[in-house]
Amino acid sequence: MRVNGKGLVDRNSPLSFTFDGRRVEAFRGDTVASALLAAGERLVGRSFKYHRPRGVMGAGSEEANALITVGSGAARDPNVRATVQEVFHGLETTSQNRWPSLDFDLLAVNDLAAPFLGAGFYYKTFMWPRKFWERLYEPVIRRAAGLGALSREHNPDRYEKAFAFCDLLVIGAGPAGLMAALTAGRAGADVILADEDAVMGGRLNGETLEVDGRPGADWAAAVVAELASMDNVRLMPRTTVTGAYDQGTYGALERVAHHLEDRGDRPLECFWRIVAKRAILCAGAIERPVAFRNNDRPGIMTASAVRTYLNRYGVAAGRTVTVFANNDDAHRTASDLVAAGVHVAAVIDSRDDAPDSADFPVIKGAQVCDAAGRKGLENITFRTALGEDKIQTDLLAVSGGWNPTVHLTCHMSGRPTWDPTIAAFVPTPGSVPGLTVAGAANGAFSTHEALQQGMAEAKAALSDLGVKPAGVDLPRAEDGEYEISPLWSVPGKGRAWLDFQNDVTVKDVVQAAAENFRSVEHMKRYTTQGMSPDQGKNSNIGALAVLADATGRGIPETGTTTYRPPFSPVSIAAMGAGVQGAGFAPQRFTTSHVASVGHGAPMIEAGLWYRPSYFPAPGETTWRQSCDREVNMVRNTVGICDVSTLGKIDIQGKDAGVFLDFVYTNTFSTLPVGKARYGLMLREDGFVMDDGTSARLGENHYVMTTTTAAAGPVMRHLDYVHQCLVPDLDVSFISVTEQWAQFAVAGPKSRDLLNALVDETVEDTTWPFMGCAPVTVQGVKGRLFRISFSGEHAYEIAVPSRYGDSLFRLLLARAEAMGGGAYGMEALNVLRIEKGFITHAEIHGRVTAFDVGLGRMVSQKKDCIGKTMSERPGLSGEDREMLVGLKPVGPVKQITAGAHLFEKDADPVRVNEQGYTTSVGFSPTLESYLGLAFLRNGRARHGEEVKVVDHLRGITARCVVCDPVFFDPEGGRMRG
Amino acid sequence: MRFSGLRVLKEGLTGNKGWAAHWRDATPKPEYDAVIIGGGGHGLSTAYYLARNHGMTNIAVLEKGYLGGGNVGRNTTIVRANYFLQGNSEFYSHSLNLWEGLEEDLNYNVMHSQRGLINLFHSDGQRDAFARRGNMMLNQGDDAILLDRDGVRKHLPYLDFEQTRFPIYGGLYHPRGGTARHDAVAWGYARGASDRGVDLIQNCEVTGIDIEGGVVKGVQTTRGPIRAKKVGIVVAGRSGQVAAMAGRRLPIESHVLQAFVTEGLKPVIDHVISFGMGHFYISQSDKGGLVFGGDLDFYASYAQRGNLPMKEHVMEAGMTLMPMIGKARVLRSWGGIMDMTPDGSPIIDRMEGVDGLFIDCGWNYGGFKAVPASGWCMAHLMATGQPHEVAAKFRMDRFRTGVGLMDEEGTGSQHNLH
Amino acid sequence: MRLTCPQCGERDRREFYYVGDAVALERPAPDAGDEAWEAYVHLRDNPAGETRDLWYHEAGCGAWLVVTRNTVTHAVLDVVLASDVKGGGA
Amino acid sequence: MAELIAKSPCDGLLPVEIGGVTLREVDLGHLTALAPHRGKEKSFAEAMKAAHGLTLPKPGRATGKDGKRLIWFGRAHVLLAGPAPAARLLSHAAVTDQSDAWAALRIEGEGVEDVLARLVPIDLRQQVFKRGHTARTQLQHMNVSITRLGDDAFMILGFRSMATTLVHELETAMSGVAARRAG
Repeated sequence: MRVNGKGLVDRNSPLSFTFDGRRVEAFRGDTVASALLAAGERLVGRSFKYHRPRGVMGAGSEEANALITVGSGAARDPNVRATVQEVFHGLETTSQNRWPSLDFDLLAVNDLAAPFLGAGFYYKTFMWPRKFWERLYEPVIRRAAGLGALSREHNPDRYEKAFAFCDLLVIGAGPAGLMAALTAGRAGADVILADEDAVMGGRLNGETLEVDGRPGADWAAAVVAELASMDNVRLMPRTTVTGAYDQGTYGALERVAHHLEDRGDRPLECFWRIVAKRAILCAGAIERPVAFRNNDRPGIMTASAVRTYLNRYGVAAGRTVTVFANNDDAHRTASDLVAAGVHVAAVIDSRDDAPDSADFPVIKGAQVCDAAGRKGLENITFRTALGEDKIQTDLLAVSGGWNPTVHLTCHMSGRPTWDPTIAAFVPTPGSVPGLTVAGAANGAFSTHEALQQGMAEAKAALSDLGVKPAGVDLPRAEDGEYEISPLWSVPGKGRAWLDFQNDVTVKDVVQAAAENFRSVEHMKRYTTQGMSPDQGKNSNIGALAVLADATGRGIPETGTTTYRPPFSPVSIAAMGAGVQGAGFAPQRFTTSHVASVGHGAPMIEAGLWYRPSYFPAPGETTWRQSCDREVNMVRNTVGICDVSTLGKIDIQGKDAGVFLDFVYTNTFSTLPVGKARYGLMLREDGFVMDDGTSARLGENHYVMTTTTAAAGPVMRHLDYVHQCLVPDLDVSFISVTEQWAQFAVAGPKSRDLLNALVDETVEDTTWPFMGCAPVTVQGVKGRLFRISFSGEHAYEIAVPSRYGDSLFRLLLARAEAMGGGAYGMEALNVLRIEKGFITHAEIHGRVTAFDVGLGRMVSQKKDCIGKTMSERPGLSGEDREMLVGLKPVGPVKQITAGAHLFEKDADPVRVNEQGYTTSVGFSPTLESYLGLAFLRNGRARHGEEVKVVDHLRGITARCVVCDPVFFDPEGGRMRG
Repeated sequence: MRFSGLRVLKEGLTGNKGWAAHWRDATPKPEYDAVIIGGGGHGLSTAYYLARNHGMTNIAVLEKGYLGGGNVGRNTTIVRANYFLQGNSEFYSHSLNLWEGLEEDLNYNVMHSQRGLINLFHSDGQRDAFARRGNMMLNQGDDAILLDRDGVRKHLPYLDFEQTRFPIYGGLYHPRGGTARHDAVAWGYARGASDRGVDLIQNCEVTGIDIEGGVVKGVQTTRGPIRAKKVGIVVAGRSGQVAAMAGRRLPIESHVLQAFVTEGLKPVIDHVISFGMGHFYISQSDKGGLVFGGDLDFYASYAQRGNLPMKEHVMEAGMTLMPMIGKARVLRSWGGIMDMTPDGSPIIDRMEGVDGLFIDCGWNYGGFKAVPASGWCMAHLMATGQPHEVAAKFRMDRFRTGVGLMDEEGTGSQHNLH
Repeated sequence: MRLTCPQCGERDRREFYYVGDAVALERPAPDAGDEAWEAYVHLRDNPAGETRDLWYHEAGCGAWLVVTRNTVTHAVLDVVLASDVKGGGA
Repeated sequence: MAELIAKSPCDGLLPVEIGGVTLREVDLGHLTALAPHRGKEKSFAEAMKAAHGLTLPKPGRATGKDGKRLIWFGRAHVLLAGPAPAARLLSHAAVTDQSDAWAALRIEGEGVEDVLARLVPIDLRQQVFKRGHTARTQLQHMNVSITRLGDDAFMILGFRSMATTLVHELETAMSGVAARRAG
């Protein structure tokens, strides 16, 4: 219930939201958890395995119990911490992992079966009969497991990513963080202060402590106001630094709009990559529970959470409160409650020497050993030397001490150090280069120490950064000793929870140790302790202590498991922001794209590019009809195809020829100016990397063509060869792929078409086969190459890209007037298969020049990349699979790509496999399916009949092996 | 102790007090017939099959940390037999066959779940390449089904079929593919080996390999010298360092591969899905977490942790393919150290020039599913001196000769392109 | 991870392409023999510790870089232009 | 006879203005990539000064002004934006026409740094990346050149074929920043 006069929530801004359909009243500044507690809702969730009733346990992002689903429909957001979700009017929340309702959950039957469901039980059963695992056991287990549910619909929300840079990143805005930011900010350093809470101040907002003689929360607000006024300081509230990475890079999740009723165009979340020269971790500490029988009842909370709800939210989480502690700090909970008029039944302290209080009874040397009240705490049982007794109470505030939030210091393989004086792990200095730790995160638990360390670490950082510190006074604050006597679990019967979320109890850990899962990593993996959504923030140290006890070792020898990023969970949508739909990779459009689409061409992906598949003519209903027509068109009249996507690299310098001789297997230094040559490029391991045509434009000037797919890798390769192997050569490269729009004009009428278009006269003397020269098109200077990928008399004409659209339309109009037209990728593919020209379907990374019949292109007169390794015995010879052509000769006329080849009478099984098909197409020219394939010793087997088997598609064809050049083998059409 | 449902019932009724250690903790003896360096999945399965198949029980597994602490405990748990090159095909097929009888053999539920694997493709060219793969799987006697776009939609209706950057053309469906509970595989083999007399020695780091006159004599360890007639190096992720103790360099670079798991969610993904264009694969664990991974971080590393660019790339791939997972929150990410070989395929071979020394390494990022067959074949090699027929092509000298390279990805017989 | 490109300054790992051990700079003569080529193309020291490797500032200035780095801590110790290492000065 | 009609890379996409930040396409005139021949770095610099009055920029810098600018463009190249390259440069450097290779955008207005911080992995804040500074870097998944032109103004060069994606990414970031600034 609300306590008048307490809290930072805005009592003048009432609002309401729903929980499981019920209306809940709240104030601006509340979280779902504080509002539910104010409304007396104690049961908020069900546990993972036993479906035990659970209530709010803490007040931070490490919450183990109060996980809810926010929203509905496509935008529903499961596993949201009720302790973090700020309320707004109309917010819709529901409980999880229960059916049919939170109050009555059928799977709570698991709790009764608990003796059979202990640690690792599933490794020992469900093995018989074998088929039942997938059919019965696993589906049942899967349905019972899991917490919230995804909507199964596409994410409808906007997310964003961003980069930020600073001199100093301060992580956490409690007393240490505020002091660090103030010290650095006043000195003029470039500071980012990030805090996961909506309101900066950390514990100061949840306590009644004073700083500089005024309430801590007021001091914090004043410091935040000053920082906000500084241009050199950036405040990032609602931002959790989630990971520490190499060279001062930090990941951080900003919850931008989860708290807004109307978020407009704002992203829901933003994932930041923050690069900081220095960082100070001021992430505070997390209070830990104590394991005792039924310590998971709704109404059992951490002592600091009870204080936070009282002081920050003005909520008393119970009417009759009992405190159970092993340290002084928790006594503050009782003091604050009494001061606010809430009844405190007793403080039960495990220490014999616990301090007394005038305001509440302190029962010393006592331990709570049981709790009753399934859906809400009713009473607890405690034990002293005198025996057991009960207290009627509806809220138990527990403190087993504090664990410094060391997580980020472990993200780069660092391990924390055990500090017996506070019975906790503290950061090991130097674990993350450039990051230091201050305050409670460093095991310094008094406010004075936090302020002092924050200031000192900021000064040290300023010194590193070469920034002169400005005057900042250390404010006065309490400097109480932190007195603690370790207590991890209370002995006794029944189940005592360590990991609330995964339902791991003390018994499970003890059993794991008995089964020889004695390494802390084994225990974790066997029991699943620490693998729950809180990643063990509430349970790791307790479980470790129980394991240490069970194995007769100390805590430091037992060691810890590793903390890994993220510190708190990060949505996939945030880290993967900006790509939903087409944004995963840039889209590259040719200059003819709009015109092609205008002609009805379906556009298909070719790497990042889009290219036309075919250009349907009126009356055509299948792609094959269009493709056949386009092939015939190129063979008989003229076709136009945009080939701009091929990589083009401008190569200049007096050593350009020598350089090309080194990267190509064949020789380019002897190529005459004005001529082009087909080149083959190997990787250093001797396999084919890429092929293409390179032309010599001038004495010291070439333009290289690469395949579309290899444009980037070839550029990288050329830079590598130059800079790393032959830097003395005078040669430079630059990609001109984008500069030129280039179109193939192919077919018997191609020359006629061009002569009507360009200023020059195109004839065999000016443009012989493989000739190239400048050309003028309607006054625009371009380049014309007499090269062919279709086997026809053909050209490629290039103009600056700004004219690409216009030239394509013009070429198309001219071609159509001559009975030709545009052709797409399907026809291009058939045309090149008919000619046996290879693409990356053939040069797929595993083939050699020998395999594709180009062994003679590896010049013996010079060295080149890949030459030596290509001479390894395994890269040539009759055991290699060699490029061949295939034609059906049996009743089945179809061949498919990806089929395997067998001798004609062999069984189609692996040991008999002889090769495979790479490219197939129906040739309208030869009226047959044609296939390119690799066949073992294939060049010696022309004329042999083989069996081509496609099991997947149920096609087995008899084919004759032939030369891969099916059409015009002499090349008369191309050269003529 | 034999595990069964009945046993779980009996123990449950009697306070779970009767459970015994899954394996014995052994102290090193002065001499063994064979020593396996490395107590990961492959090392433990090697020991198990040496004992089970070859009757060699005077053997020890030496582990510098805890059993199963390497890649077998930090992977995305996928089990499949969908290779298409000779050498790999028969090996992974054998491994899948072993997986299918593993629980019965080990009397340990490793939760091998044959939920089906779907490899998506996004162009005609990719379909042809997957057809070749699927046909090889069928040649080998394994299973494969070529799905068109509608076929994929029936299995995976939640993918983005309309907007995604690389439209889904179809998929190669491998119904026998699936997952297994990775840690349990290590524990199951450990228990099986221990029960057959194998000494499993944890916290025992090998610091040297004793070789005299070209013959292996034993190892030096942090727990003293141990003599051995045969020594097997099975230390994926650290192969280079251990081979160096025998004066050898390997065709291996070590790289980090990251993996991720989300908070528990109710069942939503029922298959293993592989999205090659985005280097992304995902499944859902029985506990409800989405388990997914991507490509290498791409720099030599032994740090077992990765950096942000690859994390972001993986999440981005997920968001373009299946934007319904956007609200799932990543709980934990980790990195495994991969032995990357030039052709992407492994090595199970004698160490040339040293009698009695053997090596099993180079699993790239595919080691988990290989655990049964790797152990089976390494045990065969160590016991008989001859390579097992399904692993006969995993020779070290293939790089020198160029004979029998198995470059499934076609990215080249040189480092770092896989 | 961040590398300091001698031309561009400190940049995020996402701008770089990695190719591996800087042994790649030491290309043997064509007739150096099987062992030399095997060592050049395939065999690696693969150290757990300090290593020298080659990176390409692909999304930046296009320089190939020799980076001295620790493979265990990811500390970056030195970055120089590959063309300088090869002694390609004018 | 028909004439070839020139189309700009961002034809039909720009300008746009969102929340006070404007994005428009600019015509920079000629764009020429220049890579000095080996051993001619000095004479090239002199020829450039003599021919165009431009000082050769150091890495990460641009010299000149609107209409005539010399932009450091990578390890080997500078980009001359504006005038057609003088013929005398040819004997000192590899000269390659890039006038049609790049989409040139100018983005300006209050909050432009925030917009670019959503897409570009380098520190573009005024105190670090000043007027006359330039960088080759990434914008989302694209390789770009970015130059600061003024307090709130940048020039971005992206691949012509990626102009649609480039504009889309910038617009998305602009609307996200505008929504936050409005709040």
